[in-house]
Amino acid sequence: MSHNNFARVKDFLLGLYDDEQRMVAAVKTLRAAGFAIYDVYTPYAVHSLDGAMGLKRSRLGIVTFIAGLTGLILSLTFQFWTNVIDWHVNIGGKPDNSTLAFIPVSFEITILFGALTTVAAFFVRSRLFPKKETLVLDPAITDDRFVIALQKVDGSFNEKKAHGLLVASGAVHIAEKSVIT
Amino acid sequence: MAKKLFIVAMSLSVLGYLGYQLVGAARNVGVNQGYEPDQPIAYSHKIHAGDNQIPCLYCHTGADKGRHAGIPSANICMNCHVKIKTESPEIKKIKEALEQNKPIEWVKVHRLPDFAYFNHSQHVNSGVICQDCHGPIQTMTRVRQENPLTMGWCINCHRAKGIATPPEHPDVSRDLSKDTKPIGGLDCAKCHY
Amino acid sequence: MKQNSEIFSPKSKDLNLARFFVGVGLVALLVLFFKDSHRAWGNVLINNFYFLSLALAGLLFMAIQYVANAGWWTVLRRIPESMMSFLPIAAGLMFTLFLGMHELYHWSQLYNSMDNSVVYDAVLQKKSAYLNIPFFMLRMGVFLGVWIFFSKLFRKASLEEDQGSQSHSKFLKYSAIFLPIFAVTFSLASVDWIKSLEPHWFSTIFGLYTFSGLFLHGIAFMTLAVVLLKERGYLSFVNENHLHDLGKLVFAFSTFWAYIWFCQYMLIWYSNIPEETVYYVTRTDPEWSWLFVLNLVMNWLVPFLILMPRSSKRKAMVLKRVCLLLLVGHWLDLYLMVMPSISHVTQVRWIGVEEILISLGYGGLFALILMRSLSAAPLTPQKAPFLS
Amino acid sequence: MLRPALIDGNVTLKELTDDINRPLNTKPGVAWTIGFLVALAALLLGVSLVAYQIKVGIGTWGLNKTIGWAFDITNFVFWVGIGHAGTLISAILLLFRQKWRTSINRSAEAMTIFAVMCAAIFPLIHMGRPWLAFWVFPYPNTRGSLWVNFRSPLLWDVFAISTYFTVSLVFWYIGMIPDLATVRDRATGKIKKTIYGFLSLGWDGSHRTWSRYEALCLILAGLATPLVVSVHTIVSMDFATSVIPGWHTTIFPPYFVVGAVFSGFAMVTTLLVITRKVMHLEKYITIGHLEAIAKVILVTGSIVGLAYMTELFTAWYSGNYYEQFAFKNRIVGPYGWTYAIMVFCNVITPQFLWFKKMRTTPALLFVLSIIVNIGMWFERFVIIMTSLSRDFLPSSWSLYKPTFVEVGTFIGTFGLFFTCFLLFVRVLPVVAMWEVKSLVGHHKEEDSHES
Repeated sequence: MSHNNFARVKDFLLGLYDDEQRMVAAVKTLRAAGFAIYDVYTPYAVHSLDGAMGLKRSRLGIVTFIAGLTGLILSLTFQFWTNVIDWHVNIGGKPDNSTLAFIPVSFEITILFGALTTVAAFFVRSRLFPKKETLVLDPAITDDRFVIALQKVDGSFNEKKAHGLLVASGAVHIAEKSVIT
Repeated sequence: MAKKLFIVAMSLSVLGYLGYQLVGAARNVGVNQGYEPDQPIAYSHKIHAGDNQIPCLYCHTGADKGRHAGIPSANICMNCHVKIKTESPEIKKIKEALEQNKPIEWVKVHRLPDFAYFNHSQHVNSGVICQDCHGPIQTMTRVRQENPLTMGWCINCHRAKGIATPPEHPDVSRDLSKDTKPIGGLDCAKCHY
Repeated sequence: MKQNSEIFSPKSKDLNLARFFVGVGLVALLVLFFKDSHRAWGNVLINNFYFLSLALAGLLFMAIQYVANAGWWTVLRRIPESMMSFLPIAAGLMFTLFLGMHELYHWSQLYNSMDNSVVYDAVLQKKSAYLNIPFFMLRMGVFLGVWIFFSKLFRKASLEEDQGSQSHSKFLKYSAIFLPIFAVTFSLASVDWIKSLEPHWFSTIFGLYTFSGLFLHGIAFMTLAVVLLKERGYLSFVNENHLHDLGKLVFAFSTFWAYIWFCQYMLIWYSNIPEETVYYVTRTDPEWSWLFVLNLVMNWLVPFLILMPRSSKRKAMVLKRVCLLLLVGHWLDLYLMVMPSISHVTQVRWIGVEEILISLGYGGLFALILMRSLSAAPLTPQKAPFLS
Repeated sequence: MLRPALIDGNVTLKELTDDINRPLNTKPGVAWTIGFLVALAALLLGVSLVAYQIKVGIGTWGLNKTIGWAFDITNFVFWVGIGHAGTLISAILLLFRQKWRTSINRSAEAMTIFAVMCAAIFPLIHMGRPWLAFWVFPYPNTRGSLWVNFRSPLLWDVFAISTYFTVSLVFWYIGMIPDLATVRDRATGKIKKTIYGFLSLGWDGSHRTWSRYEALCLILAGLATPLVVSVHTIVSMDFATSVIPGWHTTIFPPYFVVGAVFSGFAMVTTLLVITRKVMHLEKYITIGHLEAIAKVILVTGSIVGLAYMTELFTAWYSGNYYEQFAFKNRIVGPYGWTYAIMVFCNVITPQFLWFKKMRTTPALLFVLSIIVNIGMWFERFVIIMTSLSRDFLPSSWSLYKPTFVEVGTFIGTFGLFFTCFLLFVRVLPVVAMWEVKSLVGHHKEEDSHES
C-alpha cells in the first residue's frame, strides 16, 4: 500500500458493489468529487480501474530487464572464466572459447534470473508473504463483490457526502471498518 | 522490527553455514586424502624402504611391468624373514598365513576415482618416481594417502610435465617437452574409456 | 465504428519519385549487364525474390489472420491486399531468370554439358532428376501460378464483401486450403531459387529460414505502409493500439528470424561437417564477415533492443525507422544468401552503387503497383464482420 | 457471432466460485477413486523398479555398446514434449490475448509440471549413480576444478529443464494465488484454512496489487514463451549437434518444438476430456475449447508432417550417401514398422480434424489424442533408434529391445503423472477462477485494445 500513514488505526468507509461497471463508474465519480480512493478490492483484475483510479503503469519490467541482463552477463563471464581461464580442457576439439555453445545456457540463466527476481520484486512491492495479517475486509471479495475502500482521513473527510455518493452509484451495501496496522 | 530483522539475519546465517558445509561435503565426495588405516600387520615402510634402502620394485614387482604395482605376496617377505627377526610376533602372522594358505587381508589405501584407467607401468617407465604420487613413503611407519588422487591432481601434473610430441605428428600437441617419451596427455579418453 | 470509405489517391510527388527510381534502376541494371553480367543476374535474383516475397507476405498474412479468426487487423486489410497485387509482375520478372540460368546456377551448366562432359560432378549427376532446367521452369510456373490464383481469389472475395456479400466463410476456406499449399510450394521455391545456387550444400531448415525472413519483412513493410499512410492523412482511425500490435509482431518475428538463423548457423558450426560448413566458410571469410555480422545486427539486435520497451512499440516514428532498417536488413540477408554463392565468378565483394540503384528501381516499381492497387478500393474494407 | 462464447450459459460469479470449489470440499467420487488406485499401483510399480535399477545398475536395461541410450531418452523427450502445451496455453495464448485459454490453463500448467517431473527421472537414473547427480551443476570441486562442460548439449539440457521446471512452477503458483485466497475464504476445517492461508500469502484482492499482478503475469508469459521454445530446441540439440546421419539436421529445433506442442495438446485433450466429465466442468471447459485445441493439433500435426517430408526430400536432395541411407533405413530398415506407426499417427490421423464433427465430439477426440500420443512417442523412438542402430560402421550395427524394467519404469512415470494430476484436481482449483470471472464479469465485449 503506497499510503504512508503512521496512525495505528485506520478507519475505512466501504462501499460494496455486485457489478463491475457500476463500481468503476463509482470510482470515477468519487475521484471527480475529490475523494482519494484508498483501494478497491475485486475478485478479478478489472482493467478499466487502472485508468479510473489513476494508477501508474507498473515498473516491474525494469526489474526484469536489469535482472535478466545481470544473469546474461554473469553466465557468459562465468562460462568464459571456467572454460578458458580457470581450467580449460580439450573436449572434442572444440575451441576453449566456444561462445556460440555458451549461448543456450546463458539464455536459460537470463530467463531464470529475470523471472525469479521479478516475482520476488512483486512480492516485496505488494507485501505478500505467508502468514500476513490480511486486510480481508469481506470474504465475498474473493467471490463476487467489489469493494471500494475510502480511508477516513482526519479532518478533510466528508463522510456524509461520501456515503451519499456510494449509495447513489449503486452500492448494494455500505459498511465501516477499522483496521489496526 | 528489530526482532524481525534479527530472525531474518539469524536464519540467513544458519542457511549460509549449512550451504557452506553442503558445498564442502559435495566438493570432497570420494576424496580420501590423509587416509591411514590400521593394517593387519604392522609393516613399516620407514624401516624397509627408508632405513634399509630396499628398492620399491623389490617388493612391488608389477609397478614397471603392468597396470598394478601389486601387494607383495607373503613369500617375498619370507625371502628375508626366514632369517631375520623370525621371532617377531608380526612376522609370525606372515608365517601363519603361509602355513594356513590364507591371504593377508591388507587394507587398500590408494583408490583412484571410479571410471578412470590408470597404469603403473606407463608412469614408472616415464620417469615418474613413486614419491610423486605416494609422497614420502620411505618415512611412513604406516601408509598414509598423501595426495588427493583426484582428477584435478592428475591433470595438473600432466599439464606441468607437458606432452611429448610424437615425431610422426608434429602438430598434435600444444606444449613441447624435451622428453621424447610420450609421457602424458590431456584428452578425456586418455583415462576414461 | 462508423463506416469509413475514404479513397486513397497518391500524390503526384510520390508517383514521380517512384517513376524516377524505376528509370534510374533500369539504367543501372543495363549498365551492370555490360560490366558484369553475373553480378547483374545476381541482383535480378535478389530483387525478384525480395519483392516477390513481399507480395507473398501480404497473401500469407491475410490467410493466417483469417484462420486465426483475428479481428484487430481488418482495418489494415487493404495493405496486404495491395502488396499481393504485385504478384503477377513479380512472376513475370522471375521468369526472366530463364535467360540467366547459366550465369547463376552452376548446376544448369552441368546439365547442358553432360554429353561432352566438360564438368563431371557425381553429386550433381545424382540430383539432375530434380535440378534440370525444364523441371525448374515448370516448377516455377506452377508455384507462381498457384500463388497468383489465390491472390486473385482473395482480392475478389474482398471486393465482393465491400458490396455486401458474406465472404467470411469463403476467406476461411481459401486460407485453410492456401496455407498448406504455400508451406510446400514456398519451401521448394526457396530451395530452387536460392539454395540451389550452391548445389552441393543442403540444410533442412532453409525453407523455414527464408519463410521467417519473408514474414518478418512483410510485417515490417505493412507497418511502414501504415505509418506512411497515416503521415499522409489516411487511416485516421488507426490508433496507438494498432501500432502496438504491429510493433509486437515485428518484435516477435525479428526474434523468430534470429532464432532460425541461430539454429542453422550453430548446428552447422557445432557438427563441423565439411559439406555443410562450406556455406558459412564463404560467408565468414574476412571479405564477407562484416556483412555477416551486420545482418544479425540489423535484423535482430537493433530492432530487439529498440522495440523492447512498450512505449517504443506505440510510437509511429520509432516503428517507421525500425521497419526501414528491417527492410534494408532483409535485403542484406538475401544479398548474403545469393552473392557469396556466385562470388567465384563475379569477384563482387562490396555493395556497390549499382546494387542500390537497381533495388531502388525495383522498389519504385513495387510502390507504383501498390499505390495503384490501394487507390482502387476504399482504404477500409467495407462491411467486414469484425468491424461492425 | 463469429466467435463462440467462451463458457456455456449465463453463470454468475458466485456459481462459478461454488462450482470450482466444490471438489475441494466434497468426498471424491467412484471414478476418481478407481482412477487414483490404478495410478497409484502404476506409481508403486515404477518406484520399486527404480529402486531395483539403482541397486543393480542400468545393466538391467536392454542397451548395448552401439545403442547407448534408447528407451530412457525416448521417454525423456516424450515427457518434456508433453509439458510444452501447458506453457504454450498459459504464456503464448496470454500474449496473443486468446481468452479461451482461461478455462484450461491451470490444468495444462499442472500437466507441464508433472510431465517435466516424469521426464527428469530418466536422465537421472541413466546417470548410473543418481546420488552424485549434483555433479551436473557447476560448483567448485576437487576434480580440477573440472567445471561442467558448457559446450555439451547434455549440460544445456540440465539448465533448460531445471529453468523450465522452476519458471513453470513459479508461473503456476503465481497464477493460483488469487484462487488460493478464494479457497482460503471458503475452506472448512482448521488445517485446510491454515494451509490455504499460508499459500495465498495474504491476498486481499487489492486493485493496487491486481494491477501489478497483471503486469507480472504478462512479464512471466513473455519470459516463458521464449523459454518453452528454447527447452525443446535444446533437447533437439542433444541429437542435432552430433554427426550421425538422421540426427544432424538443421530443422530439428523448430521441428521438435512443434512436435512437442503437438503431443502436448494431444495430452491436454486426453486429460480434459476426462476431467470435464468426471469433475462436471462441461460448463467451463466447453466443446468450443476442445475444438480450439483440436485446431492446434491439426495445424501442428500438419507442420510435423511437413517436417518429415522436408527431411526426406533433403536427404535425397543432399546427394549424400549416408543421409540417403539413414532415411531409407528409417522406412524399410528393421525398425520400419515404427516409422509406419509414426506417420500414420502423427500425419494421417490429425487430418481427420478437418471435419467439424471430429473436432466437436469428445469421445472421438479422446481416441484421436491417444493415437497422437502414441505416434509422438514413436517419433522419438524412430529418430533415436534408426539412426543409432545403424551408423557409419556396419560391423557395429545392432538392434535393441526394451527390457521389462524399462517398460515398467515408463508405466511408472504414467503412474506418477496421473497420481499427481488426480491429487491436483482434488486439492487445488482446477480452473483459473479469477480469469474466467473476468470474462463473466465484463458485460461488454472486450475486444478493444486494452492490455
